[in-house]
Amino acid sequence: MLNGFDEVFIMDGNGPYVWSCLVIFILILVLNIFTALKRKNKILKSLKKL
Amino acid sequence: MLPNLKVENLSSVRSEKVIFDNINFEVMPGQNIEIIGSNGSGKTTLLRTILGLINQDKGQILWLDDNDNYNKFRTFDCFYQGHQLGIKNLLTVYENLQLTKNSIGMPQEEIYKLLERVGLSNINDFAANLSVGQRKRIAVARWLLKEFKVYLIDEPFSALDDKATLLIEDLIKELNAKGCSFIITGHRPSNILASRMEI
Amino acid sequence: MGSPPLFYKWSSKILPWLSIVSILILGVGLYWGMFYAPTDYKQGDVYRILFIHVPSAILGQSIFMFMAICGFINMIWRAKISGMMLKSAAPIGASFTLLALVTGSIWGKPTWGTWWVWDARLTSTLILFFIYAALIGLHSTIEDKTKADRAVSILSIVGIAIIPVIKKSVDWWQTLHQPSTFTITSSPSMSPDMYQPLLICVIGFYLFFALLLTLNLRNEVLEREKNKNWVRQLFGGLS
Amino acid sequence: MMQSSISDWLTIILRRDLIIAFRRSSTYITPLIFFLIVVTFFPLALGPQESLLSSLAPGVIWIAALLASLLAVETIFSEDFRDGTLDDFFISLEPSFILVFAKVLIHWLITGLPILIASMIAALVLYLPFESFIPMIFSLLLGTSFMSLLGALGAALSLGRSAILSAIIVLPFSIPTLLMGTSVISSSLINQDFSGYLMIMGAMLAIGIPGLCLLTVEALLLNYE
Repeated sequence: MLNGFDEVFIMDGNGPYVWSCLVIFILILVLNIFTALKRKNKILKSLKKL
Repeated sequence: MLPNLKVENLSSVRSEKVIFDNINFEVMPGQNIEIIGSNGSGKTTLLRTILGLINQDKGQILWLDDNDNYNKFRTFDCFYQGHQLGIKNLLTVYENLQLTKNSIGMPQEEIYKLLERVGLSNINDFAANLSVGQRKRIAVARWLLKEFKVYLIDEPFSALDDKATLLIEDLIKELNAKGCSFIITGHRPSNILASRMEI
Repeated sequence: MGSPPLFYKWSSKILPWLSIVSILILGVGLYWGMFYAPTDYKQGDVYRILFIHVPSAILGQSIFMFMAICGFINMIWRAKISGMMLKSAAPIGASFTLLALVTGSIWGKPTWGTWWVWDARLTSTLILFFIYAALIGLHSTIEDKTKADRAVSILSIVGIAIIPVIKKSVDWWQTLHQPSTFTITSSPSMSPDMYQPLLICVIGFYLFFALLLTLNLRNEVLEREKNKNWVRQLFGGLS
Repeated sequence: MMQSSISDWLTIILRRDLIIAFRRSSTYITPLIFFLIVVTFFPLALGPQESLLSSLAPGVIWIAALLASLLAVETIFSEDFRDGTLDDFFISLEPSFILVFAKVLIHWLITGLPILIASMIAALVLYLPFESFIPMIFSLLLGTSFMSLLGALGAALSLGRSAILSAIIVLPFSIPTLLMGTSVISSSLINQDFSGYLMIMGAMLAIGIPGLCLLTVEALLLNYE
């Protein structure tokens, strides 16, 4: 059980590695969602013009 | 005498554009069909759909088989000559005729006879430096290698001088007499005996 | 589900639910894994990367299996929707495989001191990523979309046939050259309260894949059927 | 007389394409030269020490063979597609995947065989010991034929488009061949038994011939829609 903020953050020296993984994971997910939504808007805009 | 080929309300649509719509015709042995249409009107697509190279959207193509009933799958060979004529530039005139599927086991003099018949004398020239008319004569010579029930020829008369046009008309008449039927395409009606069809 | 308009209506109903459930489960799984899972006695806390690395590697492979099945259906029954599924699943599979590669190499740094380890599983994940890139590349070069779908489905069938061969040959290659080194495959001793969060993470990943696939598929359906009248009714009317 | 027409047609196709290939000599020279150039790059780049080169020899020979056999893959179908002879494959009553196999066989004769011959020179140049010449020949024999099959599928998928695309499509799938081929030579270097690897390559080839040819026919038909 990890408790206390510093224990969670530092994780005996390997903290940055774990958190960088989490950040990259969230980054890739958000990237996927963002491209999907951007494409949706582009399609809807072109549909409106039809 | 049953028709060799029956085409029933054939239609094909390509990306929202109607290529051709409910085409119906029958091909009796020895009888010709001429498909007249301007450039890009779907003549070649129609020929290739009949051959089965392209799938149609609606309608069906029925071929007569040995025990006189019709099914979708063709059971006899037919001859197709497209725009590119299937001629290899690196082969000589003689080789272009000899190295094809239909000339298996054919003696040499017979091939020479065929080449004279279509008016080709320069037997050993490479096909690369031949005029379009001469290349068409090689393609026409291939008609006579074997008798086919159905010939599908894409624009046989385009880019031809009068002598070559006469030659092709004679050949078509001769093969009609032997019971072979032709489906040809063109821009304007030619003067062979055929039932015309606009597309 | 088979016809695109049906799919579009059906998916607009389930989309909000799907997004809420997937975010929820993924959040719970990751939070549990990152904070409440016990520290591993051998690797310390760095093993928590496992909660992202293992699910994304599993997903990379199962998305390829999914694409091969769609490709097979597309080849046999020419179902347009399965072709669209194939195209929309490819980028998702590629990004999860990329995620697995990146987290795998980040995991390698603290444990072996090098960013990249030529370990059997990481190498076959890398090859899987190249195959995804080949599929996406092939699809983008062919203009006519239905033809592109059939080309990609042919390639995905070849892919699914050859991936087991690749995995096996990479394993043999691994034993031939470095039989001794510790490989990432033997994951740390999975005590139950480490295993449960991992399971939830995997479920969360699968749900997220379903969400992304639905989003991409809806775009694909709209784009390909944009001059069909059901699309015009849905959207044309608004203009 | 169905049977005779297939074997006659195959011989006609083989004769025709071999005549064309020998008329345009570059078709079988370029893979040969490309293979030898790639092989000579490695000693230039990594230094000519014998110990280093002989340990690298299996990998170098195999990488060069793979790339060289992919070089000429573009020409398998493109010429026939352009001048209309490919249509006969699909119009005739004979099964078209056997005819596609004939084209793959020709590509192998034009590129695979010269590579096999050139690999002897490469083995000499890279100080490969004599007793592993035979395993190398066998592994390249099986490997280059599988590469021709795979290359045919890549060429069919990217017909009329850029040739590089067929290489990018095919290379990830050639990794098992590369691994098996190099392990045949390297295990013959340390005179271990290499028959297992050869058997796997043979099995892949046996499954590949019908499977990949059928898929190549499907890929070719795509270009007719």
